[in-house]
Amino acid sequence: MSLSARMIIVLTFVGLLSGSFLATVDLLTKERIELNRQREIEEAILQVVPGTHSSQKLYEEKDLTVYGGKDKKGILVGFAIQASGIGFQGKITLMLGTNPSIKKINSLKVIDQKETPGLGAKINDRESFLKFWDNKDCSNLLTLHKPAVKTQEELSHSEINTITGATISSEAVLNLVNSSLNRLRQLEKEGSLSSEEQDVN
Amino acid sequence: MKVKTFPHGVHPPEFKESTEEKAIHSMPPPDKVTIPLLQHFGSPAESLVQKGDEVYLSQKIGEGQTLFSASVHSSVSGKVLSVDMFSHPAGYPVPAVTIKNDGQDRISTEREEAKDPFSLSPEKIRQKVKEAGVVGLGGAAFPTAVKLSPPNDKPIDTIIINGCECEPLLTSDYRLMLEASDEILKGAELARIATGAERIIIGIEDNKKKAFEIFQEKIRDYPGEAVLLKTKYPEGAEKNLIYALLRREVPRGGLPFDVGIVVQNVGTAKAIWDAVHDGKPLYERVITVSGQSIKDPNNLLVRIGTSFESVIEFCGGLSEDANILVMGGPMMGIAQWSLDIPVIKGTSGILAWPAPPPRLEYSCIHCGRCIEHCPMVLVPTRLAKYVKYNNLTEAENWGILDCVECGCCQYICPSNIPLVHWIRLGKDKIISLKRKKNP
Amino acid sequence: MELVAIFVSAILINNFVLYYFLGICPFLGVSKKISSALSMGLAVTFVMTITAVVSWAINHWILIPHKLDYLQIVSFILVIASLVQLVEMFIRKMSPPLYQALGIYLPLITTNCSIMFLALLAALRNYSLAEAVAFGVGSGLGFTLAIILMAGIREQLDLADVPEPLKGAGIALIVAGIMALAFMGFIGMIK
Amino acid sequence: MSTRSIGQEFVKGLWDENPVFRQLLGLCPTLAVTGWVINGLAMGLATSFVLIFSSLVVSSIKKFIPSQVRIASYIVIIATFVTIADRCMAAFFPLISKNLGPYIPLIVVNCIILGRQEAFSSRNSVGRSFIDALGMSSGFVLALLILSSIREVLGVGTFLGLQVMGTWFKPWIIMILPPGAFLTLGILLGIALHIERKTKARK
Amino acid sequence: MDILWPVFTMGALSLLFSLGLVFAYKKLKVYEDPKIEQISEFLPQANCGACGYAGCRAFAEAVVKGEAATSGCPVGGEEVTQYIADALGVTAEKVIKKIAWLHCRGTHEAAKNRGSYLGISTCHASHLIGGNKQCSFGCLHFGDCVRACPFDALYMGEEGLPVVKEDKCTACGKCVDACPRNLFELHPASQEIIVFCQSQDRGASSRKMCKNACIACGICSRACPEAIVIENNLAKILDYKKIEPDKIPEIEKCPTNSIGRIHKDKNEG
Amino acid sequence: MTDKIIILQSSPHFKDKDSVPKIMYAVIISLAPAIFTSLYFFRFKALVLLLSCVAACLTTEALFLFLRRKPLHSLLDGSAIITGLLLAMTLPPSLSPELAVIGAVVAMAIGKQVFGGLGNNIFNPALVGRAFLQTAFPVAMTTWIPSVMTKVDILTYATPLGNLKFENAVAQGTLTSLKDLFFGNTGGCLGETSALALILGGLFLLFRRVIDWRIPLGIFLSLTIFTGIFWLANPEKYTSPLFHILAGGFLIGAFFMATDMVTSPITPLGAWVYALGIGLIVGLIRFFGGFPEGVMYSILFMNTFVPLLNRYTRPRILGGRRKG
Ligand SMILES: Cc1cc2nc3c(=O)[nH]c(=O)nc-3n(C[C@H](O)[C@H](O)[C@H](O)COP(=O)(O)O)c2cc1C
Ligand SMILES: Cc1cc2nc3c(=O)[nH]c(=O)nc-3n(C[C@H](O)[C@H](O)[C@H](O)COP(=O)(O)O)c2cc1C
Ligand SMILES: Cc1cc2nc3c(=O)[nH]c(=O)nc-3n(C[C@H](O)[C@H](O)[C@H](O)COP(=O)(O)O)c2cc1C
Ligand SMILES: Cc1cc2nc3c(=O)[nH]c(=O)nc-3n(C[C@H](O)[C@H](O)[C@H](O)CO)c2cc1C
Ligand code: SF4
Ligand code: SF4
Ligand code: SF4
Ligand code: SF4
Ligand code: FES
Repeated sequence: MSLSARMIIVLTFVGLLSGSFLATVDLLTKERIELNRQREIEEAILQVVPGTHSSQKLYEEKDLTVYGGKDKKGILVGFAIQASGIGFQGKITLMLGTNPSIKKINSLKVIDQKETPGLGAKINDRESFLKFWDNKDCSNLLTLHKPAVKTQEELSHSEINTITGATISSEAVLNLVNSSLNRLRQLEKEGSLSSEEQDVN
Repeated sequence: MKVKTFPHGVHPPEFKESTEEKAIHSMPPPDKVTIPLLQHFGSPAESLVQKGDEVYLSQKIGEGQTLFSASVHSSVSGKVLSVDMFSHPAGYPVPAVTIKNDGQDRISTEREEAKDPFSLSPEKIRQKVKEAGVVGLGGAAFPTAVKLSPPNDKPIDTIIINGCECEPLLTSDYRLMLEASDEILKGAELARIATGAERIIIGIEDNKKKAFEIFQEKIRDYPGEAVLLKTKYPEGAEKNLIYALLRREVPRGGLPFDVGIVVQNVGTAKAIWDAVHDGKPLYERVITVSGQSIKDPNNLLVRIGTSFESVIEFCGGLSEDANILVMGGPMMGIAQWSLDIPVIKGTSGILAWPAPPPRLEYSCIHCGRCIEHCPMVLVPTRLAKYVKYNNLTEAENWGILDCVECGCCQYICPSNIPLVHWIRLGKDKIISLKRKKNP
Repeated sequence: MELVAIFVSAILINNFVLYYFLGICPFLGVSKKISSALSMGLAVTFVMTITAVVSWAINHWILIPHKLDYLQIVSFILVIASLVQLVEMFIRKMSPPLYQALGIYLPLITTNCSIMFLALLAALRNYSLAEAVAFGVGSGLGFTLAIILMAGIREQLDLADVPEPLKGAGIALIVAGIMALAFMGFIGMIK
Repeated sequence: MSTRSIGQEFVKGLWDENPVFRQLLGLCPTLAVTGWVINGLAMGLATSFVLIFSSLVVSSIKKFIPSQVRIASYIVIIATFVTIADRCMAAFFPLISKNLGPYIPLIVVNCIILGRQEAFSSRNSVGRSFIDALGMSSGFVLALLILSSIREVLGVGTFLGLQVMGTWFKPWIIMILPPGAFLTLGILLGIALHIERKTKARK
Repeated sequence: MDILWPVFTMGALSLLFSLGLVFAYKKLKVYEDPKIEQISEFLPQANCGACGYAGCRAFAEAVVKGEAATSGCPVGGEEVTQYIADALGVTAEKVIKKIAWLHCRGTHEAAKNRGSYLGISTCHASHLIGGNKQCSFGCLHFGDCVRACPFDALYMGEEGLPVVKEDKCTACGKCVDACPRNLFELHPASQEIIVFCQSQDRGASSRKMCKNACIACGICSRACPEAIVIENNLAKILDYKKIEPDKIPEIEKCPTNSIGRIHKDKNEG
Repeated sequence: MTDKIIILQSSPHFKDKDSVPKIMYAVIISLAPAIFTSLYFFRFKALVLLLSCVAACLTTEALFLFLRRKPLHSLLDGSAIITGLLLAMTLPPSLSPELAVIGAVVAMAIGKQVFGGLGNNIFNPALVGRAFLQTAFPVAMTTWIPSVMTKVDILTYATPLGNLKFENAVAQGTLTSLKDLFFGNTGGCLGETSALALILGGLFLLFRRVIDWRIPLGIFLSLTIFTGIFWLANPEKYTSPLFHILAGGFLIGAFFMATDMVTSPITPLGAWVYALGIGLIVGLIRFFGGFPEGVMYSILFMNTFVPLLNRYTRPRILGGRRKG
């Protein structure tokens, strides 16, 4: 066999083999990976919209996805908004749950962030940041309270706590929340949040 | 009056007061002279005498064989004691002729005087200069006849007479300018004729106003002018002097020829006159003997071959505190360890002073002062480091071969780094490598 | 504007070497001399540009339409490696001087993680073709900047009294660390 | 070809030819993922998996591969195993997979792996290649472990997520950021070389 | 169908590129020294640049050209080094074993200093300004030669002079080049007698500067006139082989021991 | 003559009087006004920080000199003291001394000694120490207290630049007054409160010819031009160049840190490029970056360019191109 022929045959053979191997592996893992991905979102929705039994994707655009959470009876119990925006260093992706009237934030969950560990990354920390978002009235524009405090009581009605040394990250989250709430209200007014879209489950 | 100068350089303390008012004093010839056969830039002269020979004053005792060489003449009359290796002021042994002086200064009949030297042909002038063993007295001791023979493709327009004497302590050129201004100018005129130049410029630092005034007056009879220069070291370095006077830059690796210039020291100019007019070979020169440790500093006319010891004895001897003995100026001179060393054609001064308080060496802090003061606009700190870390190629790229070893960088360096020593080491290594590659 | 942001950010802020730690092997290996560092940098920029284009094409024309994104790793690397080898041989045949200046660095780069990372990140971030190219060129220039600065520093450190065990890679890493600190000043500049 | 005993073949990877400290290979993942011990460990194991299996494959089919397509074939083989590792991690350890992000695919181009295939597996028997790969992997895991332990303990005060430093300790955040990685590895390399020189001098 | 697409894609890509490579291999090949290929083949192909070259191939080229050391690849280790050496055939022919010897015995004690030297501490630097020793020919004691020896065959002895370890010296001549005063010379290992001085100063003055200097008294030359002469105030061995063994004791009568047996101590003890 | 001690050395035999310790102690003297103002404004806290940094720097340097068997005289050349002082001057007064000591050790060890000690380092050691601290302990490094002169009864306090960047001070009209900036009645690092003290010290250094005048001038020019353009275009949004020059670490950076000769270019042209670069990057970071202040980062960033600048801004040798 000539060298050229051998080159072609060997490389092609290796390629074919690799393709088939990978196809098999893909078959074996595809479902689990998909499942993992879904479960993450689902769990997040469940957390920010308590009482959800089933959820649907209602609307999607760049950096903003809205899910609707329904209870067993199919009644809307709240919206879950997945939104992304730029923080101190990179993209922050968070999940925000509101009541159906968009007057109150149930709670906030950070899905992905690249902020500085020990600093901006504290936006993912319940004690110093997330707990202050629980059951927050959001009918007015939310603002940041500086300097940082320890308990809810020290904050006024529409104030959110900062993280010491990470004003930028805190502000980024705040702005992201404020803007996605606005967008949500706008969408609702437009009636784009019809629930006929496909079921997430 | 506007003074001209060049960029960079330093201004060390001058210390010229102790000798500048002292007229040149002729020192009686010593009992014995030792005349090295290599006193110039180039190859050594071949000895023409043997042990036991009788020689006359100004008799040729060594013949320069190659182009870059110069003849050597006896500075006394007497008997040759030996022809042997002897320590040269540069620190290594060279062949030398030792002559016992019979005290009679018998002159050989070889001397050929010229009645009307200005009408001689350039060839004749050159030949007489060569015959007289004249070399540059400004330091480098370059054979003067070579300097007066510019290549045909490089026309010379200006003879510069270097009257800067920028080195601290030295005053021999200054005294010569005061006392022998006519001979200097006549010598310069001869050099002008020999090279076919149009004019003579004599550059004098502004701390030698008196000399300047004399020359300004007298140069009227010649094509040329006297120019006042700022007192700064190294104003007298050829390339900087040319830049200061004419704003011409001698190309790197080139010679003043390349920009149509020949530079001669004032002493050399006088020696040219003596050689051509009187047929007098270069067997004596003016030196400054000075420094804190010399008891009676003076400017002396000394026979070549006189030992430092006799010269210093003549100046009252050394005081107890002497630790540094230097031949030449304090910026470029060579440290000596022995008093047996003979005065040679290139000796412009003998200096001695006590040791300064010791100073520590620090590593280079990149202050940039060496660059700011280098008259050649080099980066001395880099050059030194490349040599230290053995990267000779880079050292060459950064222009180590253009360093004139003036010492400004080391003078100014706050870290007290022996920059010039490193650079000299590097130059030596590079040159010997080159020699090895294409001998 | 978006393109400019991607480009500048790839050079200064999310510098491949100093922020993502990619291409460290050549960054340390070929940064001893400025001239070779420059060639290396330009070669990387070249390969990165090709990679950005080619991997975008494979991803968008073959893999995504057939839902084969798990073949990204294999196909990207295969294509990049072979293509670079072809380019290398081509340059070598056509222009020996260019080969001496750039070509000899090419094989070194193929198996260099920054290239692969570039392809994957562009795919992950769903860049358009133009964005991918801006990203590729920017990252290449970022690498070039970092490696040239490093080479300059190392040439100067050849003249320094670095402790013996730290000479070479050790001090280079420490320098890289301080450079990473210095580059942190640009954080947050591009939003 | 090699004259070392099997034992030596294994041990050399731990120190004498340690890929990170001695050969300066595979530095990118070493620096990038060692902020946390768990990530370092996962990366080390994933790399080991790829290294071992591709060594096995390469050493067993080395005869058939013409040298002109050698690199291309090796890369495809390696990439296949990397994809397998990547997919499996995504399926079974989603969290770690997310943390390591695109650094797992980069194992393909990790200099250690290709280097070992070329330098060793393509010339040695299957058994020897296996031992060599095992040794190199262990050396790599060891290096990652050392580096990540230092960085995690100093950077956040924990080890594998467990608090090990007292409350007096203020974590040095820099250690888990890029500059900390470079500085730590630089200093470790210096120490490694110093030890090496000392032991050599004693010999 | 799901399974076919990936297989097909990979197969097609591989085929495509193997075709490309075959084409390139055939059409774009450039001639070069086959040794480069041979060595390059054997290299680890880590292309890591650890050798300081741009990848394994560049290193192979450099090795073949003789620019890089055979041991330049840290990844490959000894095996590769050996392979390269074999491939390049760098096995030298048999030559007469030579050893470098120092022609000076100006120890700290014997040779007087000129003064206190305040310059760079290398022999060459000191030599440039005439040297720190009174003798202008002798050893300057800063050990440039020791630093130059690549084989650790030299060390600075306690007396201030470099000492050769005979078993380690390979006669590479680095020390000969390094010494600014040319004090080293390579002699056949069998040669026993050498002159331990280079001073060309007159006897009277060299004796003042160094206790161990050759004073050109001529005892050795008179003992063995065909082999030893006095030239420039210095004894010189013209032809070592002409020295008859029974004349050696005569030669060793040298008043300053500046000529004699190298292994004197060994032979006596 | 031969029986005396004779000194053998290469020419030149004369030496200028200035020396490394003299230069270093001149810098220390020039820092005195700033040190006194910081002691005046922050009292005991400043004293503790200054002392602990200097002590830690000296100890680290001594340790390295000892380990590397180098002559101990370099300990007293004053450079370690400067590093300690300057590091302390760039720390917030509320920083705990332990952290300051960590910074000082890092500054000396990683910033200076691993490169081979005085003269060999590429980066400004004090700033390496500060950058390390800022990245390791960002919260502690951005917690500010008012000086004792401010009659405000609060625990934390925004610096003029922090105020500008995060509190939208221009629009709200709460910008620190230039008078306060000039005399030092503001919060901030120990050494950056009083512009007056820094200018005095800087002028001393300029007149003593310790520092290269091109560097402060170049930095000053480029920051002024940069901020001036924005200010003229939109005075509602941007502050005047004067504010930018008086606020933050600019003056101490331009006079004392960018001018560190070890880490700045040796050539005149290089110095210009370096200085203009620093000013520009300070402006960029202050206006567009994530940090309120960029002096430290810009000096460190330009430090990385210094070897290249040294190489490629080589002055033209007298005589130009070499013959042959
Ligand atoms: C290394 C480092 C990382 C930082 N990371 C963040 C971060 O992730 N998020 C953030 O908001 N601020 C971060 N900062 C701090 C900002 O630079 C800025 O000083 C801070 O947001 C000022 O706000 P403050 O008022 O909370 O001090 C970081 C600072 C440093 C030095
Ligand atoms: C740094 C330096 C300083 C010099 N200073 C003088 C000086 O002051 N006077 C002088 O005549 N020559 C001085 N020279 C020598 C001149 O450069 C030049 O060689 C000399 O003037 C030529 O004349 P000559 O051949 O007659 O000696 C100096 C040279 C150098 C390198
Ligand atoms: C010389 C010097 C350089 C400085 N460099 C920086 C810097 O690059 N980044 C920074 O955030 N603070 C730096 N600082 C501190 C700032 O000047 C000052 O503390 C800033 O206004 C603090 O803002 P923040 O607390 O909001 O971060 C520096 C201080 C000095 C004295
Ligand atoms: C004008 C001047 C400025 C200096 N600035 C600094 C500085 O900013 N940081 C520092 O650590 N040392 C500084 N030093 C001290 C010294 O140069 C520095 O420690 C060296 O970088 C150490 O090699 C300075 C020295 C001088 C003369
Ligand atoms: S480098 Fe040479 S020319 Fe320049 S100052 Fe130093 S000694 Fe003079
Ligand atoms: S003068 Fe001295 S310290 Fe300053 S840069 Fe030059 S060599 Fe370095
Ligand atoms: S190099 Fe020469 S002078 Fe120097 S120590 Fe060796 S033998 Fe002596
Ligand atoms: S340098 Fe060479 S010749 Fe000299 S002693 Fe060492 S091995 Fe022998
Ligand atoms: S370049 Fe070697 S592992 Fe990244």
